[in-house]
Amino acid sequence: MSTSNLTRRGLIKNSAIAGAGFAAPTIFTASSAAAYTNEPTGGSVTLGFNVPQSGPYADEGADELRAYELAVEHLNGGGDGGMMNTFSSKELTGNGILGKKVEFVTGDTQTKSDAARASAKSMIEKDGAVMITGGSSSGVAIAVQGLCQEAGVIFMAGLTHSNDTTGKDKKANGFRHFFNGYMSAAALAPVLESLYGSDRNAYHLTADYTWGWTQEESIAAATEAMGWNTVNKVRTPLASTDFSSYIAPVLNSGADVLVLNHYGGNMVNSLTNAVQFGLRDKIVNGKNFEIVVPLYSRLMAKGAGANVKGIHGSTNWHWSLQDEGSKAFVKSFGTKYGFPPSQAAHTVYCQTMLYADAAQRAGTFNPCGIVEALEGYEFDGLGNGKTLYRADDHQCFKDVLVVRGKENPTSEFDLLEVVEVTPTSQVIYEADHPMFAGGALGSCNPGA
Amino acid sequence: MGILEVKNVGKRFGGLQALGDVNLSVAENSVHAIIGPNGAGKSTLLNCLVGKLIPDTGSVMFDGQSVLGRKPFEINQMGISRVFQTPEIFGDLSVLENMLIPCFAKRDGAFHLSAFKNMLDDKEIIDRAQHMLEEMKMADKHGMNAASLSRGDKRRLEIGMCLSQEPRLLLLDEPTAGMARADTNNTIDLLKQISDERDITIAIIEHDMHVVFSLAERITVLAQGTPLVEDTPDNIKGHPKVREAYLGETQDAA
Amino acid sequence: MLKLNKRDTMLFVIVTAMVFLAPFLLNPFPQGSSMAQMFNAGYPDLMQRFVIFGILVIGFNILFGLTGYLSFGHAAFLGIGSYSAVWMFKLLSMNIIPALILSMIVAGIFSLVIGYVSLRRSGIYFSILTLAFAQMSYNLAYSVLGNPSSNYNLTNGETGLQLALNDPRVLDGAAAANGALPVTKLFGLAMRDSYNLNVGGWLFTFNVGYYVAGILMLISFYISIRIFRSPFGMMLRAVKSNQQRMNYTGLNTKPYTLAAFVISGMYAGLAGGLLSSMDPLAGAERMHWTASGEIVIMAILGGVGTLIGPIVGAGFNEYFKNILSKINDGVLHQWLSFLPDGLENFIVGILHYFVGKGWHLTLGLLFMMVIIFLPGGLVEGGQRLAKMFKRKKTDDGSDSNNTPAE
Amino acid sequence: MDQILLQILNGLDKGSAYALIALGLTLIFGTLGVVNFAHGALFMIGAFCAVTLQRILNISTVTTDPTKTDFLGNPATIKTPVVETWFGPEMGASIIDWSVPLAILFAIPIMAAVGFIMERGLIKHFYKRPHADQILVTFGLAIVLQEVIKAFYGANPIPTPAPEAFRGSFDFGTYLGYEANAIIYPYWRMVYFAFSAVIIAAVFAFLQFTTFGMVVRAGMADRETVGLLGINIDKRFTIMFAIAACVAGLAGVMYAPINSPNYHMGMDFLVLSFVVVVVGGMGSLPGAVLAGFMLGILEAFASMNQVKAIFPGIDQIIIYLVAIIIILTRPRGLMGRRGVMEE
Repeated sequence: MSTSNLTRRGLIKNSAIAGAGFAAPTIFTASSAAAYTNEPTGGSVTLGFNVPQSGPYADEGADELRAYELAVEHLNGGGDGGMMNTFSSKELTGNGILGKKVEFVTGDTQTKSDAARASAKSMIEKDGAVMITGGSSSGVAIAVQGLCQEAGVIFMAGLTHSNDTTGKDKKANGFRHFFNGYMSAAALAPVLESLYGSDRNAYHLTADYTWGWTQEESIAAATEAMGWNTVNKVRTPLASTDFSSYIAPVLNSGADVLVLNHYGGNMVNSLTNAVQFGLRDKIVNGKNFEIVVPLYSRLMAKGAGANVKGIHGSTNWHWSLQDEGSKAFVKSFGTKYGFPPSQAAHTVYCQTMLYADAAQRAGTFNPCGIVEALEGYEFDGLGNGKTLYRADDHQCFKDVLVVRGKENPTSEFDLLEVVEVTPTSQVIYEADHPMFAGGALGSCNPGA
Repeated sequence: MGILEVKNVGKRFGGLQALGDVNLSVAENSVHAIIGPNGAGKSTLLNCLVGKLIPDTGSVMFDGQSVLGRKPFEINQMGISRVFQTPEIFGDLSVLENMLIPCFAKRDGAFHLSAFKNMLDDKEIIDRAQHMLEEMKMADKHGMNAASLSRGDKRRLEIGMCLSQEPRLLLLDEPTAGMARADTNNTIDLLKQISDERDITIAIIEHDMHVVFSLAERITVLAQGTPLVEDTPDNIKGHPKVREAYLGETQDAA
Repeated sequence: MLKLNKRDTMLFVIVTAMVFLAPFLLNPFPQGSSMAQMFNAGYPDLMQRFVIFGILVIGFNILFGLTGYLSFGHAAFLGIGSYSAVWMFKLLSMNIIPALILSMIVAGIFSLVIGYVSLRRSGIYFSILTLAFAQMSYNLAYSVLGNPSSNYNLTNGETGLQLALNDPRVLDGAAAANGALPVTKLFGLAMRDSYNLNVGGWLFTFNVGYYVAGILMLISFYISIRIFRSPFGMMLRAVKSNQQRMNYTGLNTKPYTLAAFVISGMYAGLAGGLLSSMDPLAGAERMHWTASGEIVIMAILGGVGTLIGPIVGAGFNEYFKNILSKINDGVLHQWLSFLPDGLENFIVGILHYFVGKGWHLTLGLLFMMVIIFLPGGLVEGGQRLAKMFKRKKTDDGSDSNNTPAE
Repeated sequence: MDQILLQILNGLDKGSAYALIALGLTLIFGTLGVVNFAHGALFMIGAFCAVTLQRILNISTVTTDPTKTDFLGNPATIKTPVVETWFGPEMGASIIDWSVPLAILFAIPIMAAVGFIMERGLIKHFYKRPHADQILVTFGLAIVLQEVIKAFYGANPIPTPAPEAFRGSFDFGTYLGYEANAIIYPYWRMVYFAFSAVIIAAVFAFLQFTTFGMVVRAGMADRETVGLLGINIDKRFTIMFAIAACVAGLAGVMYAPINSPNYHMGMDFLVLSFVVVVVGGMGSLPGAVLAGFMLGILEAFASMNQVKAIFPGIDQIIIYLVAIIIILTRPRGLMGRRGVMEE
């Protein structure tokens, strides 16, 4: 790179903008004249990419960052344009957003709500970010979404799967492109029924924290609705590394299906342990014992190695999808980095594009304008087919993929195969569904 | 009736009878030495007096009150101060601070939450500590780190700290162990001066006969956990039993 | 002045000046320059962290620095203080005063109980006991006590305890009209309000919350100086130096150490309460054992047992944590753009491992360096530097009069 | 009853991991007087030895297969591991399959070298420093080591499967008269248990029956005297440290198939293993082993549904609760000596 902001011109420019004197009390803003928090005044606009760079989800965070950089490149007119070319809206032209060059700052959430908020705050207070995006866990997403609502910037959630993000903790300034526990369960249940029948006994192991609980509630409700019996629901400490003492009693409990409501390191370990115990070779109640992992992530599945083979779950997006959007994205990402993107990368790329497009259509970076542009917005061409951002809760509704660990992978990325694409109509729910009740969206907050 | 009355004290460690049946009476304002060969139970006895050990049998009365079952700091507050074999001082603190602590302990008791008083504003205590430092001829060293003092100075500081509490009974555990002759003699002189000038009872456990015979008014000889004999130094010197059990080998040193 | 001696008064005045002028001192680079983007620290959140963690470590230093008892579970009190404050915001009022008072009281009660039990042992046994209590608190806060569907949801688990529109808030009455969450305030002053001052290319931010926390830190610092200089403080140092002698000098060490433990627990509670006051969300990670370890690290970095050390250590740690984690390859390229391309890429390739996602590595290395070469922490480093300069100027450097605890 | 037997098996297995780590930790503490917070990192490095060997064995020659395409539509590449070219496909495949047991041989020199460098380069200079400094500098080292591993291997867990022959599980229940599937236990975990028993026995035998071990034991009891005897205790300490590093490393190697190694697995084990050492009594080898098994079994029992129904969340805190009770009732842990680490 050969440009530097430390040039004379930069200094002159800066001092030309600045006037001396006290401004009125403001919240998070750099100038009282602004109509909303961090209104971009120069030739550029700053986005904040807040991803886990340390901690167990660091690799997912790194993949998110790659996708963000790719998205910024495309927005600024670099590269092959990726999904900008397949996106149903044609507002974006590779000329930044609203003619402003897109710049970005990065931060580390550490997958801790405290640290994530601190990092987001520094982006808002110091770097003047108008939009915060990213993250790899629901606790972080909910915490940062709350912050953005108060600060008056837009939050485009990254990987967050808990019902609460757009349920009881939903916020007007926050949007989620990822699916959720309920949708996973709704998509999985019919597939499970056709595979394993409706006379099954399920045993749940659940990570003992917010996401685990909503995931367990959703999948238990969906499977019970089709006739399965829930034998037991066991909570496992988040810090567990060895799940043997939770898995050992499963076989003897009369259950013939084990549902692992685990994610990340928990999922890798519990699945590895379950396969070690030979659960999948057993016959219980005259049926083959089966394991289900409701939320799959390819990056994490890699950690479990061969243990994922033949195990069903759901995922937001997979690189092997053959629609135009997915193909364009995989090509663009793969060419730049040499390997296919993860679902986390896809999600955050879409979120960046959707934000940019909304700003372009609204003609402003004002959060209220963006919210208006995104609410009830229907689009296509970003993978997953036709998609709706519902106005009532800012949840995205799109097709959900049911996947299975591949028996004969052809490469190290080829771990999952799509079994079924469950259409939106099967996974959509009423905005006041009891699993999502208890919160209020509120109204958009532009800050200043 | 002495200020310290030890009656039928016994202490057992597993299979070892460390103290048999010890009876001891230390008269007020006297200097009383306890001697005996290694392993005779001197240290065990001392630890029973200060609350570090609790004897299995018997009683220990100080000034008419039992010390048994009390913690070391409570026994100290009753008026017993102890000087250790290797000087136990506050190495990280200055000499003056070392002296201030017992002064506070004497005036304010075992615990006093005075978190907002400035230590140096407490004239009464400061004066007392400085006075004691002068008496110990250490006033010029008040700002030094106690750990950097010489062995002899550390000993003097420790004795000074004990004295600043105005104890009724001062217990010394081999106060000259490992000292050079000159330092030993200084310590003897200091102890003599203390016992002459103050209303204080001194009980001393010692190996070095030179020290014992220069200081003690009465001597108890301990052997294998039981008192062999108790008498004046002159009588002890000539006592056949003592000669046989103990002095025989060490007479030269005396 | 203030019943402090001359040197302490000087120190206190310097720290006071630094706290009040921090918005200037921390923003040395003009707004918009690439240096400012990374190195300026004068934004409210980080400034608040400086002083709040300052309070926390000042308190920890009263325990560890004076008595030598190494608590490896101090973060528990920080977390307990945070939760108490948020509960106060939820139930009573958005005014931070009742919240801070409650957080200190609750942290005080917890530290009394935990301290009473843990102080029955010393050395590493004490450390492990405090660690065990803190980990129990963390695990329970994360799971059993944080389940929204249970009857005893005290902590809201992973998401963290946060405000909601339908909280009772007995004193404040109904929520704000526009459906936004109310903000924490000190009577009429909202914690997140800021005054911005533009001078030339520079932007200086004066944040209400920062000054409130800063003044509380100055009070805490003042109290800590008084404790250091009091007979009580001397007794605590005596505990560290020689417990045997303490006991045989008629002093009961237990209440002294317990008092120090409770005081430092209340400091942690205050810090936790302030964290919640600045940003009303309390997460369980604040209580994790690595958070406790971080407190120890800050104390050691600054200089254990010194007055100013905790503030230096907390500032150093928070600064580097925030700055390093935000540097990415793009920023590196921008800085090094004056170099020839090949060299630039090479250096960026190396630095890549030490910034952004590698910030833990850099902090770990810095921390090891300090422990290995500066056992007295950064304060010792400063003293050595000062001595070097002194020696250069004048040849008499005989500073034998050893006053304790700078 | 079958439930209890099952949890005892689980407990023994967890316990053997705890015991192995704690054994090395207490060996270092007992001989060198150093509290090593980087011990968990040694365990982690051991596990990554297994990962590394697996990667080395998978080094491949790459050829392109024009008939297939990869995800970008380019010709697909076919990788043939070099070992398969050298030893023939079958032999090569089974070498790769057995990479974890082979990694034991691979790990011993590496761990010994790591231990040697750590002791000579860092720990040596901290013998005379306060325990707090030792804890903190090794804590810093642990952070640095795990970050270095993360920089090379990423943050995600890496699967390192056991050899084919040891996958699956054994049905104890049918032998003991219970119905089938009542008590099943994975083969590899049994291997792990046996392996740790062998290592523990070897360490004890080494200390008991060799001259070297006798000197070290004497050093554990009274360091100064042994030094005065003119025995070069420094050299022996270095060797002891290397041995302790090997013990931790081997525990890590064999643990790799149980849970896929990740860079923070050391920190996950660190606090637990410290609790184990303290509960066992600082510096006591049998104490560490006893406490390891005891805590492992208690943890297994606490995670039983029947127990959790009575005390919700008990499995989250059981270890700490037990540690607190033991430290309070037995001041020096189960088998600790007087006066160690109390000042």
